[in-house]
Amino acid sequence: MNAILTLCLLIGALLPFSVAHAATGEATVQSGSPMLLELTKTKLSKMPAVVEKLEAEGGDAYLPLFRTWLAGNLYYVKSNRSLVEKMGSGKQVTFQAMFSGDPMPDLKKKQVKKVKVNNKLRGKLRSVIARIQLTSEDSSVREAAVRELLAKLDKNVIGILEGLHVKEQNLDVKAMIATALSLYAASDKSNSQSVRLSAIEDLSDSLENDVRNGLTKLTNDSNKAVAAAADEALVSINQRVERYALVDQLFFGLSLGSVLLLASIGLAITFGVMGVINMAHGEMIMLGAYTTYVVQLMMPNHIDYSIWVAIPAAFLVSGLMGVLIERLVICRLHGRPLETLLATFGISLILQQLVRTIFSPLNRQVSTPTWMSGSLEINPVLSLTLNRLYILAFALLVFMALVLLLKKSSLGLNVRAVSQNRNMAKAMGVKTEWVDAMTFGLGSGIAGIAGVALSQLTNVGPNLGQSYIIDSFMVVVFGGVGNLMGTLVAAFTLGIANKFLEPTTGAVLAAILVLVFIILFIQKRPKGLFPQKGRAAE
Amino acid sequence: MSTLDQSLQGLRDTFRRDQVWPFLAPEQAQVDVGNQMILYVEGLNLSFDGFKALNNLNLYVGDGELRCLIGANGAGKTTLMDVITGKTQCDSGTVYFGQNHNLLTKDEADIAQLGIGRKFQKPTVFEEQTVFDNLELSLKTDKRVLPTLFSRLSPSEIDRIDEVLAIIGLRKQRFMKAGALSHGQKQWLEIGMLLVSDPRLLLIDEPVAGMTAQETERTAELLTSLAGERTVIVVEHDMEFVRSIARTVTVLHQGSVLAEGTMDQIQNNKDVIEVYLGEEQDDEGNLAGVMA
Amino acid sequence: MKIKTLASAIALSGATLIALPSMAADTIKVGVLHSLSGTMAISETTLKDTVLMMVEEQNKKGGLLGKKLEAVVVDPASNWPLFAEKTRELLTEEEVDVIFGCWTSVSRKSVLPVIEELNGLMFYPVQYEGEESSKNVFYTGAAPNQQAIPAVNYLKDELGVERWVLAGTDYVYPRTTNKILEAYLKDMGVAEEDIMINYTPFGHSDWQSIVSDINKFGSAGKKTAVVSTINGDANVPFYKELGNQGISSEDIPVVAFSVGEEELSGLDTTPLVGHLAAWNYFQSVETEENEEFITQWKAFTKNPDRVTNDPMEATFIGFNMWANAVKDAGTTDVDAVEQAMIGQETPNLTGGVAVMNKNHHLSKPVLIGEIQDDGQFETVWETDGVVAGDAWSDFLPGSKDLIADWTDPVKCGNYNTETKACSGQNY
Amino acid sequence: MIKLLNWFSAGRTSGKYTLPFVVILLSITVLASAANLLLPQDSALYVSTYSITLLGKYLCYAMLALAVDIIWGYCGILSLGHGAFFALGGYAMGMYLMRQIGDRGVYGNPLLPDFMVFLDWKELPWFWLGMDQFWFAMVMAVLVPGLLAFVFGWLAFRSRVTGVYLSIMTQALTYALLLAFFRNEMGFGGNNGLTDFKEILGFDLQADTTRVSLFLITAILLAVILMLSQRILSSRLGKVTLAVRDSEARTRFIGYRTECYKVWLFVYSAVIAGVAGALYVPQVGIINPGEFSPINSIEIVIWVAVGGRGTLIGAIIGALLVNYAKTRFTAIMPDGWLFALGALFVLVTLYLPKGLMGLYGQLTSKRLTKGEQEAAS
Repeated sequence: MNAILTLCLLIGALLPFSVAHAATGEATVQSGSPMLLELTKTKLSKMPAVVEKLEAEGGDAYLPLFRTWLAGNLYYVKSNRSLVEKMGSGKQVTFQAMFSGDPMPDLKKKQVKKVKVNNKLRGKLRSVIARIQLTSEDSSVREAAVRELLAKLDKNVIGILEGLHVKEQNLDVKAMIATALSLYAASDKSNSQSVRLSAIEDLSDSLENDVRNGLTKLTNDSNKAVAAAADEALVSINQRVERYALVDQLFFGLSLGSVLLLASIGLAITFGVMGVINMAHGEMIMLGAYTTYVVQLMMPNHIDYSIWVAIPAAFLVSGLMGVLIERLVICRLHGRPLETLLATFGISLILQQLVRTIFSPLNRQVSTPTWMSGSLEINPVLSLTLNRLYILAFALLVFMALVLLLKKSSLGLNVRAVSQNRNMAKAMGVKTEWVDAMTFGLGSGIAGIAGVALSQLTNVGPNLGQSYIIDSFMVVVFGGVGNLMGTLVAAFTLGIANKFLEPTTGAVLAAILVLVFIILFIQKRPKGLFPQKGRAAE
Repeated sequence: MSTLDQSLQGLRDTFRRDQVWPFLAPEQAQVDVGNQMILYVEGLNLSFDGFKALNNLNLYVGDGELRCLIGANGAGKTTLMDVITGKTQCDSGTVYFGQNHNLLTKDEADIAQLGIGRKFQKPTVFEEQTVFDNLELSLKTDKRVLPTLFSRLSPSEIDRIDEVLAIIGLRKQRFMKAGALSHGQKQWLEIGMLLVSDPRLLLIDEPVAGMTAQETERTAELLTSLAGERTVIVVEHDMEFVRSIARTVTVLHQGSVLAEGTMDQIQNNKDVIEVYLGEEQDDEGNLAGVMA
Repeated sequence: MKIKTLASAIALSGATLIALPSMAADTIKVGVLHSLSGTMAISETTLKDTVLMMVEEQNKKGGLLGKKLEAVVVDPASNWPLFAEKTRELLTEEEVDVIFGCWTSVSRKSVLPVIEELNGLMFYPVQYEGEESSKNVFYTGAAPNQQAIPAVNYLKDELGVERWVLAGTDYVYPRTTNKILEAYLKDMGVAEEDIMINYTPFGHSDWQSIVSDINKFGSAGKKTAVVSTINGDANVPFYKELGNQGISSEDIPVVAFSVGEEELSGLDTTPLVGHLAAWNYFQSVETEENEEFITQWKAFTKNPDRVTNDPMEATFIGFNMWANAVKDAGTTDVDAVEQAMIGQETPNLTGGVAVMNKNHHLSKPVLIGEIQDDGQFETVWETDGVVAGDAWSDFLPGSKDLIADWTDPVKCGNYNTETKACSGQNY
Repeated sequence: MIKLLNWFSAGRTSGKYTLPFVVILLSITVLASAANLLLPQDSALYVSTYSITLLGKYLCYAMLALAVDIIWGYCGILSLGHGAFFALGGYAMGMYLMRQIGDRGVYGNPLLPDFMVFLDWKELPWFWLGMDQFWFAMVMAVLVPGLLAFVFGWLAFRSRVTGVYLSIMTQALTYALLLAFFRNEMGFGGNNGLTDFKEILGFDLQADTTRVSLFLITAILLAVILMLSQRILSSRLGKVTLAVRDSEARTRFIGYRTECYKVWLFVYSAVIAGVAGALYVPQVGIINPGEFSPINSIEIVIWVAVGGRGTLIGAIIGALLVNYAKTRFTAIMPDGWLFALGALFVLVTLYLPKGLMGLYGQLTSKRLTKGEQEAAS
């Protein structure tokens, strides 16, 4: 009641003002519009109505408003209830006037209040924005807008779309609109059967979700012919969907494999080449992840590049730690591989507790660079997540680099020499101690790099390492100790196997089955997939 | 009708009095040395990725013979022993111990229990255990798990061990840890471990490596004394030693037998010399330098 | 040389084998039984600090009954049998008057027999599956009907959700909660095929296929929501995967029962904005009590970025109630305090008062919050008035006839209203 | 039977330390028990029930360490999965205790354990049948670990999986079991495992007398197993075992089927572990999948290493010491005890390759040599 009253008063107050400025463009007009004041008063539950009124009132002039609102950056000044937009985030927050965009440097966080938004409202705003954007310049925006609308087609939307369909130049958008139209035509009972059938015909090659749902609805349509047509259209669509689902699964498998590869490749060196059972391997990964965290702390405004700094940094940190461990502990345990297990286990305990005391036992936040987030959409049913893609590529890159290093470089030569016949190599004047330290450092360093990658997928916490150590051992043993190629194959085999089992058996059982498989496999081939030949094996 | 007959026949066969079921028949432990031959090695082939270690090798060793195998490194001497003792599987060929034991179907333990003892190039004894225990372990006894658990040394066994200790001259060191012995003594101990298990066939790989002159002499005596009731195959580089013990010598070259005969025949054998042509020989035509 | 030092070190540790020193009785001892190492340390250390802070505050106020409070901290190291052992140590060796502790259900279950045998007193501050009420334990966390049921109602009524994914880690809390929810949803006429239940192991880190399944399940045209009982560590990769596969909170909102401010502080929340959580407390709630508590906390931890969360409030309430109960009873004797506890009222941090009911569970308000990009929650819905914690769910066939009432005449943790029998007591 | 007995009495029962050790062990346990039961609470010598249960737990661990030492110290098989056998034995006992609860569970269901009730299972899974019989449960407690060990060992040793590979495989084994037992569908109580036990053979588990007698039984069994193992290892079979450890190939060449020896030793050790587990559960009052976690199994190995492998007593002492240290550290410095523990492991492996017993050996031998020199001069 009195809300309305104030409203009237305000309108009265604003009338001359708005007239006066009519010439200077609509923005100021709307900045004074009563509906906008409603934003600062209405309860969340009543908001949708307001949104509709605003759309009716301002149309695309309000687009920036809706956008800001959707992003949750819309605030209003407590004192005069004028709308402002929040810029920046975290510590350095500034405000600027909505519409005009004049900066308001002296505005403090205390003085403003947020215009709340919840899921329901977001949904509303999206569809409104979509409707407005149908006439946007950017074709991709238009296409997206139409897609948004597929779910909520009704008479007047169709009206607009028909209009657009004639004008539209861009083929993709035209196709999308056509899909929308035929979807509506198909479901519209008032149309003749032939029209509806042809519409369904048109739909049968679209992978759009909403199209499928629409057709599913049609399958129990009163009109038998239509129902049948919809049904077979659906079948053909689903077949294609199935095929893409398979591709999806394969990708999941590869990506899991790449993670396993990254985690285990360092071990393949320390364990495979040096025969050191490094229980602290997981902690090397952990150190890498924490390095990423620290790097991001140091360059909060350049998250996107932080990774490129983190990779070498992590390599150094973990590598040095590795060298340290080798020099202090492992070099004293030569020829006693099983003892190294005990010592390194002790070390892993120490490292974990160290991290706990320095960084607290809580998980640490590592943010994903923008260029790594999101996904590569190939079609409506198949999209590959970017970070996984990058990590897959990265894993292979690291692997190849390592292989080259071991094959070509002098270090690699020495490493292989030492791993095959320590004494002979010593006799040939190879500095075996130095080589050992370097090898161990290398392995640990790579573990560190793995940590950087994992920090993009999972927790960065003191227990990060533990969750990967066993899998890593499985991969190395399965692939065959001392054989990088084996590690590669093993990692991807296990990854894919796991992912193809998962849908049928569930995650836990899949893991168990894979383990049992490895155990049995080792009975058959005690030296793994690619056993080491010759004297080195003994 | 006929089927009934058959089944009845089958039944009769099954219950024939004059023979037991095959799976009940005791495995012939006795080595059948019908025609004085104890070891038949025929057409043996083995290659490690490409490199032919054994190349269609044939070798026959008579019962109670003392045979020396010589040949340059990589000639396949040790590999041959590995195959005979079941350490490595060969690609093709047959190895028979006596006429009735196909060694290729058996594993190390079986072969050892048949009475084929082996001494390794590098002396391997159980360093953590005493000389006595080393010998006790090698005794010829029932070597299944439970019997071993409940076994106690019978007086005769103890005597046997003492006897061997005397032979190998380690009486004083009987309760010493084997690891504490000198290289030569380890050699002896290993030979002792062979003796105590009184095998039919001894395969001895470079017995005198690292032995002093008189130790070598004693080894020679021992081996010669063994020959007769046991069969001995010796691989050795030290030509002096070979000359001192050898009746028959077999020269291996690139995985197959190059020549066979007495020491003198070998030294004047064309092939042998040809193979080692261009390599210097000392005036006695001794091939020691060559072969070592 | 080094050998000697090591040997002497061992000898030294051996020398301390004499029975543990028992403190003089002029202090009131508060046992703190939270893992400081191992997998659970991540959540539990915070609660340890909270208790220490509360003790400090209480001592500033002059302690209790004229005695100072003394905190006794032990580390059960996330090892469940160790929880039982440490409880015995606290009660028999240290002779503490009260224990604040446990996070996981299994740790509580392992402590239970000991604490009942030795008639100790424990406050359990974490939301849990219910189905339990012990004479010696007070449950200040949420029972399923104080978290799950309201959350589902919100999703159904406010967001019009018709299709449900119940995703959880495979242990008792999610299993029970999901059973309750399943029954509840079916009562509300949700069809079998509109409910998808999925369990994953602890610390599950590879969510690709599950998330894409959820996505498929959600693309059937009906509004879909995920009710997540996924346990602490597995959440980060789960949400990261959601973000990466482009599932926004408008498409498929996720309401979580184990994700609080602390878990969020461990990840980048931008892709999570709009996802939901149901708790009895949010740091963002603006009340004087809360303001004060938060400032206290930040001062105590000397870290301006530390966040507060629901289990901390539960600890806070539990501690204050205990303090009051001790005042009322005039003693720290367990039985007296236990009786004095029932009916205790202390202010919530979110406004209003929490009441300790006869079944040793609290009456508290329930809030639904949306995750914001600053790692905080924005309260979007709350129950009008408080909800009474329910020890025994009405939606489980096994327990619908059971009630807990620790006052005369019943005096029983699981009293069967049908058979009028009281079972499962350890004394 | 008679044969067995006089076999046992025959020959050197163990190295020179065993008998004194057994005597000390038993007398301490008896004294402690007496002090707990007879002395009044406030007496200075009173041993609290807490300490009794603690000691009982340590003894179970000691037994477990013994099991590991037998195969690692004497046969050179490093098992990183012995926790699995321990846990299996524990679960067998746990299932028995669960069945003993009967209708005293929270839901008062006479047949089903509580966790089955609220997961709303209808009838008892087949593998729970018979577990209400003590003898049957005990048979299972040794049979299941033994069988698993036999199958695994038979597969692994026959195909000559050795060294590191074997260790990793045992780790995989226990890890797989860990995951399996976490699953609630398995019907072992999932993550919560089995707990809230009431009584064993009709004796109240919370009564001091019951605890003390469990403690005594553990001590006695430990003593018996120690002597038995000592006897076995001092027989010729023991010598073969050492031979296998030092040079398996050589042992084969003198005619021993080493794989058989390894399998049976592995089974024996697994059974001991199972017994330890069965004794452990009633004393700590809970069994859950955590016991399967590979970390635990590694810790066992470390107890042995600390004590000195290849000496049974060493293993026992190691287990007791390390666990005692753990208890102390968690009490003294809750935040930092992992540092101490980790450091201990590193130092021991670096400077005491033969463990504490080795150290003792060195010291005594030094003294001896000194003595000789004096005698000479």
